[in-house]
Amino acid sequence: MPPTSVSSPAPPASLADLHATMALIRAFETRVSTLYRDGDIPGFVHTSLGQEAVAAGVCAALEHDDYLTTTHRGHGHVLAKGADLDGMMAELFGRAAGLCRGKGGSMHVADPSVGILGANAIVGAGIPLAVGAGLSSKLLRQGRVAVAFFGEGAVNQGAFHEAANLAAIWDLPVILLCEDNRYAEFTDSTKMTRVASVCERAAAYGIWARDVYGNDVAAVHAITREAVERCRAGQGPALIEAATYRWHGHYEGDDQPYKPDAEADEWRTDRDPLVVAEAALVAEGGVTAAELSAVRARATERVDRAVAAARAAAVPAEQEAFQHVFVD
Amino acid sequence: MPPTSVSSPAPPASLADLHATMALIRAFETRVSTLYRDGDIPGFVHTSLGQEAVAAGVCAALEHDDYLTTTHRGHGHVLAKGADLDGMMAELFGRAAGLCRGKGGSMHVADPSVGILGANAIVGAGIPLAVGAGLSSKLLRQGRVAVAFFGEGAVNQGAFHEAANLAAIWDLPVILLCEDNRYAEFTDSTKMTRVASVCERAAAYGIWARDVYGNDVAAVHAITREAVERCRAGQGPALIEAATYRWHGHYEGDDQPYKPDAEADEWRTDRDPLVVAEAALVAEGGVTAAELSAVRARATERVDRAVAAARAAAVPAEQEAFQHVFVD
Amino acid sequence: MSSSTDAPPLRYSGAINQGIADAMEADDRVVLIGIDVGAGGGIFTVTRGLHERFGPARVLDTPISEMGFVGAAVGAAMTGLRPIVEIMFMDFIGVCLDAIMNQAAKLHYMSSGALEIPIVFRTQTGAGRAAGAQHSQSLEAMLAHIPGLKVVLPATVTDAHDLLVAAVEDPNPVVYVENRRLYAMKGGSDVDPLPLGKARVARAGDDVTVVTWGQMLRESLTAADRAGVSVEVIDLRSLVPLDLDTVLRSAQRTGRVLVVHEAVQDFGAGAEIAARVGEELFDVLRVPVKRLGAPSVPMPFSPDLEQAIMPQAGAITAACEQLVREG
Amino acid sequence: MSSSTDAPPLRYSGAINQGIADAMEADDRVVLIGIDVGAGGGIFTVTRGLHERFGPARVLDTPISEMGFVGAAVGAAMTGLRPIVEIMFMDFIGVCLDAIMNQAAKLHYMSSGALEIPIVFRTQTGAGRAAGAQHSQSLEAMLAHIPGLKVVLPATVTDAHDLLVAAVEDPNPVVYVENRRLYAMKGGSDVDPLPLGKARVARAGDDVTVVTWGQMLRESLTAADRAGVSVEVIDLRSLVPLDLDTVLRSAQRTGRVLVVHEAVQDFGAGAEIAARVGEELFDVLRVPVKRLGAPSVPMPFSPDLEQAIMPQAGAITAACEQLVREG
Ligand SMILES: Cc1ncc(C[n+]2csc(CCOP(=O)(O)OP(=O)(O)O)c2C)c(N)n1
Ligand SMILES: Cc1ncc(C[n+]2csc(CCOP(=O)(O)OP(=O)(O)O)c2C)c(N)n1
Ligand SMILES: [Mg+2]
Ligand SMILES: [Mg+2]
Repeated sequence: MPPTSVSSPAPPASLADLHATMALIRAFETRVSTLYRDGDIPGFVHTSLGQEAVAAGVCAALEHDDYLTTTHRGHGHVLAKGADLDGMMAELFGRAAGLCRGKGGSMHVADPSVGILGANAIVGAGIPLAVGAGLSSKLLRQGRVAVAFFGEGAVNQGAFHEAANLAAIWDLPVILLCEDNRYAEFTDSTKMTRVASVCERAAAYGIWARDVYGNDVAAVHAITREAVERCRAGQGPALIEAATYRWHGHYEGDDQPYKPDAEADEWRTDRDPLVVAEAALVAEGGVTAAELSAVRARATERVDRAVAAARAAAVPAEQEAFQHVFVD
Repeated sequence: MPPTSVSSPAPPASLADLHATMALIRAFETRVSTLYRDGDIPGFVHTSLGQEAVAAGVCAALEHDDYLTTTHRGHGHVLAKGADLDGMMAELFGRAAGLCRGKGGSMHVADPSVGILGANAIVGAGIPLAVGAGLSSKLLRQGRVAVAFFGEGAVNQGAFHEAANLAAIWDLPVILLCEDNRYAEFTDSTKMTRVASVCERAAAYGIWARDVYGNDVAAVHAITREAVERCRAGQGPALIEAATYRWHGHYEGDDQPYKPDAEADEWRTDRDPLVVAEAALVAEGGVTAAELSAVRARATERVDRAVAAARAAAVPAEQEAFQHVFVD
Repeated sequence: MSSSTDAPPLRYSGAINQGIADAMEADDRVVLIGIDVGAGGGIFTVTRGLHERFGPARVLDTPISEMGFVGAAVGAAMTGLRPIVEIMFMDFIGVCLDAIMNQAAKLHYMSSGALEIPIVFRTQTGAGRAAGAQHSQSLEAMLAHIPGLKVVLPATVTDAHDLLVAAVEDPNPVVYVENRRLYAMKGGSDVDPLPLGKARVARAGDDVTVVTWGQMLRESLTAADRAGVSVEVIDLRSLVPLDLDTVLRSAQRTGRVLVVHEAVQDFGAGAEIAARVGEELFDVLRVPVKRLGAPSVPMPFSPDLEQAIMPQAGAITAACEQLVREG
Repeated sequence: MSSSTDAPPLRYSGAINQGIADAMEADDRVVLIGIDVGAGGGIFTVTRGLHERFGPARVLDTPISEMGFVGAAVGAAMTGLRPIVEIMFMDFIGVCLDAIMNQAAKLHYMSSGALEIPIVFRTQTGAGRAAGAQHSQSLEAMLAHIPGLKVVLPATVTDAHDLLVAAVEDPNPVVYVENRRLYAMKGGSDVDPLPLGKARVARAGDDVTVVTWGQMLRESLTAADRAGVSVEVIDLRSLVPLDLDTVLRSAQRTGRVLVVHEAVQDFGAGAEIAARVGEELFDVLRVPVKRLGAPSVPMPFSPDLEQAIMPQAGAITAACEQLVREG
């Protein structure tokens, strides 16, 4: 098959825009954390606090209709990809106004109108799904890229291995986006493999692979743009390994006795991706610290409004439980 | 855990002994092929004709009680490991005198009395089982090595990936023995991966890996001895990739339209592992071509006797079907 | 299905092939994915010729990576393709159940309809060929238990074709279960077409209703012919949807029901049917609903043992006659 | 079980922990394997302290590689160890069914007894916590359908301990299913010990027999207390072996049977029990056997919807009373 015709890539996102996206995710996750603690949000919740740069940098390199699959820790990806904030929040509350009418929840948010094929609560399961989306894109000449977000822990799942190989031999426009936040649940992931990086593992599939410092949003964005371009040019899959850090516990409520204090502190201060981006923005000039605070404040306000709306929203009617088992 | 105390390794097997084992496998598989064609053996049968050097070379490097798991194409491995020839043949016939009383068959021969934990009809499934055997060996200080035989096609199964990684991080005495016979069913396996060798994939797990020409029985034997020594010394797992060739179809009855004639011819003549070994033995001196023919003839006689015994053996009594669902 | 009516396929396996071809002809988005389904034509030759006819972009050979390619097929179904993905032996759901159970069956629901998964999981089963315990299982009960999956099991040549086409046209995940002992069966115009979800009265009778599917239909028809009582045989065709009405209508008349399946009886699909019929027709049944399935043992390799534990025509005949003796 | 009688565990989760500890204390070959079962103490804190007490060689943390480590546990069981391997959520059998179904359940049989697989698959289920469709399934019917597996489902604190110990002592593969909604339940000397394979009459009654297991025992007991009729409640404790005798004995007296389970009703384990009771007690039953399970839908996330579809005490009470009204 000839490669899909390549439209000239969109210009890179500005750091200010990337920062704004990160600020929104930060505000969202911060709020979700307290809402969960207070019993307002049911179920399991896994926040991506500290990892905002990966979501923002990657998704800003994607088009509206590019595909995305993600994991239990997917709020940031979904927001950055363009899902409706109010719909997201209402979904976490389990309300009828939620993106999935309350039937998906935090771990299963989906919004195909912006390419989001769903968060997934089975570790690794989103990777083959993204490969399938890449297959559709290629065979139906959709010109879309499919991104699979997953954690470094998921690399030990057979699904990663099989799907990576498939993407390679079928030359699919798929980006395997490994967000290495060092931990898988309570486990230090470095103890679960003998090799130092996921990129080394990509060599087993002959896949183009790059690592990037995942808390540098501009770097994440740039490398993703490169991968996207490769995909759109029909050069096959890419793997990106973004080194970052999970601030909170595996799930909200986990108080993380297994993390060294110094490590956690460093990542929450000097390495805070928002702080890093803000320093760069101020250094670049043209924007003040106060303006950046205002960006954060606006994000918080938007989230506040989303929370208020979610609270006010109706719970799903009982009959909703019986709908959508099958397409009629 | 301290490594298990290492007994000094047995001396290498002589080429003559390796040849004799190969001759037995050759005679067995040749006979099985015609028996299957004639309807004497039921079910699916996958012969290892052309691959005898791998079975013979590897198993001669193992002790009687070392563990082994194998695949649908496991007759050679099982014979070389020391399973009773008559019991094997009777099993393929589905007789009560079979190693598994006729309940396992060609794809499920097991004989734990010589460490054989079973052939397996699920591609890749034997690999985690061998890793578990390696775990028992390590934790219970059994001093045994566990060998998992599998084909190059199985490397694309998640089970391979997950098990290889486990063997690595747990430092287990496990040998991943990949028999690369070029084809997986009707598929040229080189089309199912972008990388040239399985050894490259072993790097993804940080496992010591070597490739070897699988039709040179002495070379296979030597490299396996090295791997076994590493295992017994507590140095963790090894992967060996043995390049060989499947003479017959995937299963008996497959007439292989997908293979280039020249390729098949070359492997069946100049590269025939028995011919190669016989040439070396004659060149070494001390043995004549006639003596080697006699070795082959004796193997054929043993197989003939096994066939006669299997034919004469009783079919299992009906109640046998209801036994061994559970240990009572 | 013009191409199929022109030249009615003669055998069950050819009918499947024709069904796939018709579906691919009718809709460009239909693709076939699996191990050796392409150039090799399938290990049972069922997909022979499709690769040549539709090309490698629509008939995709895969590595031995069920979790990967079945999952990819699900992802493809969500994004515009309509995959038919082959799971070579039903036993291999052991290595790809997640994609079927946790992904395909649930994503439409979890997304409240935003995602649709028009996919067909083609698989085959069928003991009686000494394939051993890992290649002989009939596991339809496990799949029927999963909300969001349809499960169809063609027992005739007509249905081998029609249910395949219907499964592809269905906007939902459908498990399509072939029985390899039927591959060589001739048929053609054996029965009238019926939509997916309707059971077929395969043979009329008055004394006993036999409810069955797959290869056991043939066995049951043989048994019915031999029986000293009048046996009605119902080919269920699909477990999900379950056409209980057709079963009840028959049972209402006969007052006696025997459910026959190749799968293990304990916790098998027959239990659901027995439970439902028992509940609905409590006052009508003359004797309790009886089930005939395999005993709860793995399938032994030896053909003698295999025959000893598989449900056979003889046992079906005996069970029918026994039911009439009982009441 | 001296250590457990000295200080009776107070809660269900503690009883499991104590059971594992007792089993490990009694036999050096017992090891615990799973994701975060070690240093982390388990995501539900069930295995807390075991890593410290028995060390990392016997309490093994694994990568997220269920197919690998469950398979390895099966291999270890064949070669001298007696593993307890945790499948964190029952839904995850999707990624490791092969090791359970095609390996553990069949290798003893296929080898005609040469191989033994003394292994415990510990897993947990339990909807009602808004865990979503992929973390809420009760899939015991699928496992009970597989010959060669035992399936136990402790519903009391005593059984949480005793069945764990019995499962480890059993020379066969045993699936041990916890219900996470019971973890905090207090008990202690709640009931008398019983061996694996025996059902327990948890509450005596005369009008209706409720057959249940897992978390639905508690729900059924509550329902029984509230009912205007006299309800006998049977805690099945294991699906395989199935103690039908205890069920039949009770049903013989009451003439009315209700099977209650958290799992989806269609093709669920209740169907097997209904079918068997219906067959055995055809002339004794006053009304058809009734089942109460979840409707055939994936579990919705929203707690409101979840409550709407889970079997609850209210519905159980109503069903019991209805059965008595009916006949
Ligand atoms: C197949 C499967 N096994 C185990 C789990 C439980 N689980 C949920 S998240 C998680 C850790 C994932 O780690 P990683 O992939 O690094 O992602 P992170 O949580 O760090 O974002 C585990 C083990 C699961 N959901 N699915
Ligand atoms: C999980 C699974 N998928 C597919 C099959 C069908 N199958 C049996 S053997 C085989 C090819 C195996 O190829 P390879 O691993 O190279 O071994 P070889 O046959 O060459 O010895 C396949 C696909 C199977 N048995 N199990
Ligand atoms: Mg992580
Ligand atoms: Mg091969």
